[in-house]
Amino acid sequence: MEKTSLEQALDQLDQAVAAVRLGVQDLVHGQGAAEAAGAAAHAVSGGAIDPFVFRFAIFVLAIFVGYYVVWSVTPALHTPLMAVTNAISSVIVVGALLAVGIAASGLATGFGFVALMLVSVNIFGGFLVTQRMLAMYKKKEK
Amino acid sequence: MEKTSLEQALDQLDQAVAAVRLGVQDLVHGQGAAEAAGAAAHAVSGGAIDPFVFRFAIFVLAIFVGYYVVWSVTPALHTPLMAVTNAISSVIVVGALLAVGIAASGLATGFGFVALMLVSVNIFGGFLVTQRMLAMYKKKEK
Amino acid sequence: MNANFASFLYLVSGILFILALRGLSHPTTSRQGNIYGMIGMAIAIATTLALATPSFGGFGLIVLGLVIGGSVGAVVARRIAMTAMPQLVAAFHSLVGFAAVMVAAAAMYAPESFGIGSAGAIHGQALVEMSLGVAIGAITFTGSVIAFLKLDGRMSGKPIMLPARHLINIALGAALVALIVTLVLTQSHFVFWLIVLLSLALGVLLIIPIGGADMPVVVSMLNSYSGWAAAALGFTLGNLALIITGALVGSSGAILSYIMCKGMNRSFISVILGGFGGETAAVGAGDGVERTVKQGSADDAAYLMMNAQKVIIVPGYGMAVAQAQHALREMADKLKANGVEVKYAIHPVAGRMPGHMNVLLAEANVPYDEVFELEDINSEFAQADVAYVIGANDVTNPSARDDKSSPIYGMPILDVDKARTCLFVKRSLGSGYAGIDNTLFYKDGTMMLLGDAKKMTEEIVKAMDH
Amino acid sequence: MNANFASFLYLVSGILFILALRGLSHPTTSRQGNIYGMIGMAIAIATTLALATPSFGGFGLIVLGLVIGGSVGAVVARRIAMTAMPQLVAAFHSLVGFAAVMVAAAAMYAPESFGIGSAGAIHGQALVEMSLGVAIGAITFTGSVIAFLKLDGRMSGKPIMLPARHLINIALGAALVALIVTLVLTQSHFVFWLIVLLSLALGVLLIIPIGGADMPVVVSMLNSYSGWAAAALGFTLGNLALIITGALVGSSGAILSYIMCKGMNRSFISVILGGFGGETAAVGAGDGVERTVKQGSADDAAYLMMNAQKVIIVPGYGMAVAQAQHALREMADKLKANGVEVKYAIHPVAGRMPGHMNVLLAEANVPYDEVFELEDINSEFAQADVAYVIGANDVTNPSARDDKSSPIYGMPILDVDKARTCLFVKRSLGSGYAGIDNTLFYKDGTMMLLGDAKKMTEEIVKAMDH
Ligand SMILES: NC(=O)c1ccc[n+]([C@@H]2O[C@H](COP(=O)([O-])OP(=O)(O)OC[C@H]3O[C@@H](n4cnc5c(N)ncnc54)[C@H](OP(=O)(O)O)[C@@H]3O)[C@@H](O)[C@H]2O)c1
Ligand SMILES: NC(=O)c1ccc[n+]([C@@H]2O[C@H](COP(=O)([O-])OP(=O)(O)OC[C@H]3O[C@@H](n4cnc5c(N)ncnc54)[C@H](OP(=O)(O)O)[C@@H]3O)[C@@H](O)[C@H]2O)c1
Repeated sequence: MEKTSLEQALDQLDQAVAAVRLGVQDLVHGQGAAEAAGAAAHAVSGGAIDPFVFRFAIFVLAIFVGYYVVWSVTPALHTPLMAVTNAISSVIVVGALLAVGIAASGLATGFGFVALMLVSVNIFGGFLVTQRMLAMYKKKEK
Repeated sequence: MEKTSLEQALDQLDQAVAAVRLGVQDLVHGQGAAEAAGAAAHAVSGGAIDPFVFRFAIFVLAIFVGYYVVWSVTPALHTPLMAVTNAISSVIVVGALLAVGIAASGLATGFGFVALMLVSVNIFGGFLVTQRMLAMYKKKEK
Repeated sequence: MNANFASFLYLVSGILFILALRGLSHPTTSRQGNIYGMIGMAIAIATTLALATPSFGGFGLIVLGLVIGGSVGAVVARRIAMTAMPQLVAAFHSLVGFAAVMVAAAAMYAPESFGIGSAGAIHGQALVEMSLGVAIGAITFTGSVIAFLKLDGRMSGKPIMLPARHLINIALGAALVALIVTLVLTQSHFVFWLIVLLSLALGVLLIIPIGGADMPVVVSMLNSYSGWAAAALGFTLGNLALIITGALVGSSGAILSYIMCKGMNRSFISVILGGFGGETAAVGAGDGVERTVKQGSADDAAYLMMNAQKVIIVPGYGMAVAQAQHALREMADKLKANGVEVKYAIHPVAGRMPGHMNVLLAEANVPYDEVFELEDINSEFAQADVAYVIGANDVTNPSARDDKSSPIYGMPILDVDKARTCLFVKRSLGSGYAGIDNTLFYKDGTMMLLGDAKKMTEEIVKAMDH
Repeated sequence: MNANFASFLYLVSGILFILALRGLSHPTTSRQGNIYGMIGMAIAIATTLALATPSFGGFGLIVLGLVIGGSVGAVVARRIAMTAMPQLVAAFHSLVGFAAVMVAAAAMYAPESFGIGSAGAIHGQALVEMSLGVAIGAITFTGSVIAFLKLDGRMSGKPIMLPARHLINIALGAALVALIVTLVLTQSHFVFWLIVLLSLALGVLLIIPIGGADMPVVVSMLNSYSGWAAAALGFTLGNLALIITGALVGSSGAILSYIMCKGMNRSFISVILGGFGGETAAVGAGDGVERTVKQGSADDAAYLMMNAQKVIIVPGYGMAVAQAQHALREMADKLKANGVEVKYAIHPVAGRMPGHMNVLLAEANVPYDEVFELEDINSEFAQADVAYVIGANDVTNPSARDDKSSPIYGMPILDVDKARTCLFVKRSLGSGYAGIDNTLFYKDGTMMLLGDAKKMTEEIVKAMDH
């Protein structure tokens, strides 16, 4: 389906571009030409863009954020950092929830349930152990 | 149109959810139920998501990146920083190009042309003056 | 070109802009960074042309616009004096602001070309984004023009305080919001232009009450605004490069404003409300108390420095005014040839723009590893024989440290008074931009070298040759 | 729930995760950060439940899974000894890896529920993303299990070197790529499970040749992997929270690996290829040359330190093994009560995990502002009377500085030899993990306190009371 929608978008674009050319050459800036231009611009402005592109952009920017945010972590807290990244990577739980919650296959529900259990260990274990560690870091009493 | 497509998505979701409920209660995991679940999940997994959400996500992450990247600029280069941000903010030129290139209205083309000229001053002026400044920063000769 | 691929390319150009700013973390990587920025811009332009495939006539117009604007830009960039950077940046901002208004107007008149609906039926969301973009753009435009005029000295730096100005501004702001709502409801071109007009007026009114010397903060703030305007239009156009860039520029301006306010120990709000600072007041020591000042000649200064072991040079706005950086470098060379250790100390708000002094010193071929920030060098004044303060004033004023009643109390300063001798090059005993008398002039260890910074430094260089 | 609003909430939870990591930039903000992380997770879970609206039975299953897993996790988190952190983190990683495999399998068997097509007609793009996710997940699983076993001492730390292992790994990797292509073409469940199996095997084979003491790098690397696996599945599910988190975790693991390799002055590649380090070799000074060692008693040590002005404590892996941190704190308290200045110096790779020593000291209530990183304290050893090295070895070995032929040459070390006296608490003259003799033991200023770190420190505390 990806391919077809992509091809569709391409076709639309081609048609639209052709229409625009005609319209512009026409010199009469009538409604027809304007609409054709609109179709072209629809593609231009992202109406037809595959969500993958956006996700990829988000992924890349998040890597930049990760780079900076992790380098700013103080070395004294590197162990809690490992524990908390562990905990947050358990957000994969959303997949497990979908599988258990709405899967139309018994096997899938089973797999999801196993994933859910494992990942719950991580969520609770990860955040709580981080909490426990962080609670120990104290300043000198004055 | 935003509203209607949003409402459409909502309606689809409602229908799909109802279908899933039926399907799951049905206990017979036939093709029909599976398809209904698919429709629900289509909404779940983002097929129906407004690009605005993605753009917003990109915007927010870019602010994080900007925050970190600018704080890491050395104070000695704050003047070039102002010059180069000036230059890159001229990427608004894409709007001007659309207006000049494919606008179906004479006025719009005119506005676009003015924008294009102004912004070109900025693009060339900004990058070149930055270049000129940066070329002056030298290390001690040993 | 495929729309997906185009979006991907816009992302690449956004990433290249991030790398451009990232390069500025160090002088050695900065040139590479600037090249990334240029490539990013080229990609964005090429992608747009490939995507929109303009007609032959359209293409001609585009080339024409790029060539006219580009050559003006290139000439300006080559000719401009480094001391005029603050003005130049303000002028460039005004262009971006106006361009944002024009792009929004084009989108208003030819919504189809931008994919935001058709004439009279533009999407509500796009209208909101656009009107935000246009309002911020227009404010940026007139605000930057005022900032430019004040920085360039074509307009008095004195704050212009209208009566009830806060009330007027609030009323204008409210009217703006009402107009935006009306625009969304009516799609009227007339309302659109009203928004533009109102915003232009607001830009003027917001900036005129702010004193000339606060203009650097204003320029940064407007830089930030132009970023947000670009981002708003980026949402309208669905353009990733524009959204990312807008966010970057927006944060950059905001952070620079913050750094400057911190360097002055003032709140951002107090700067923006205006009324502070004006013409550099030449008050002299006319406050009744008779105080003695030790004045020196170029020969005295030359003798003192040639016999020193360590000299720290503190440049300020006066060095920029006098264009004294080259003479200063010559002087430092002489000293170094004579075995004296020379360093430069830069206060975060020395001059009229962040990093202003660094650029001027770099222009005069001072290696950047001899130039230090306040926190890195402040402890070294105690070991220095001479602090050579050239055209700097407020950033050395000890009342910021000692006098709780001083308006600049709390501002971090360079501890030049800790040096054995402190030489002050300026034209008079007048105060700096903050209009505050500098008690340092009357201290024992201080010697005033009254005169133009460039002339005085050149005379010292000559005296060193004897 | 509206799908747009749900996406927005996923974004919010991603942002909260960023803030969670950001909080770790300082101990005072870290607790708040961890709470942001918890809120982010709660939002992600609640959003998914609201979006998918499971049936009553499904909801029951979900609660059951959360309760079982959650209570196990909570109990483990409460009971685990701080010294066992490296193992715990490895174990947790293995769970995430396995969960990723299970989620991908569920998606394979019920693609409709995940919106990626229908059985036998799953989108090609989704299949690629999924198989990447499943392969990385499976490698993370078995790799982490091996790392856990080695770190926990249930498996020998000795590298297990199969003949032609590089060839085997390359062949397996190629097979994996071929299988992924086949999966996209055939959509066969059998191929899917083959991918899982192969990846599980690859995880084992990749990690067994790596020595026990390199496990911290491995754990970080696998942390990074689990992030990329999560991101891959995030693409499949179109879930912003998962994509952002994956990128964060991926970068975090990569950066930590980099920091550790830098701290050891080794290349990441050489660590991953394995074969380095094994059982802590108890070689002693048996290299032919007779060298004298000054041995001391607890009384000697107590006397020396009580009469010192400044003592710097250097903890290492041995302190963790002996659980000596509490005794150490007591000793420091005694010293401080006696007017001695006490500081702690932490090497970036002291112990068996980045930040390992800091956590243990924090557990023993040592204030974090008495604990310093290598670059901040290294110059102070020259002014210290005593360096009290407890269970550390390689990180103090001067041959890293002086001996070009040493395998650890170039690794930054703590300059304990610059202190007037250097006390070494360890059980023997054996070497540390790198298996290299420490020339410091035979130096004049060194006094060896042979014995278990905890017992020896307790004896010193007692001796101080006399
Ligand atoms: N850099 C920024 O980003 C920024 C931003 C906002 C505000 N500011 C403000 O700007 C000020 C900067 O401090 P500063 O110490 O650099 O400058 P300053 O305090 O304004 O003092 C400059 C001095 O230079 C002297 N001068 C002017 N022209 C001269 C010439 N041709 N030859 C010799 N001397 C000359 C003036 O004294 P005479 O008239 O006696 O010669 C004046 O006292 C601070 O108050 C700061 O808060 C800076
Ligand atoms: N932290 C990390 O992230 C990381 C990552 C990768 C690699 N590493 C490696 O790990 C090593 C860490 O250096 P390190 O100085 O902390 O440790 P080390 O060099 O491994 O030395 C630990 C010493 O503690 C002694 N010891 C063991 N148990 C003891 C006990 N119960 N009581 C007293 N002493 C005891 C041992 O000597 P005896 O047997 O004589 O008692 C041993 O020499 C470095 O080589 C580093 O490259 C660390």
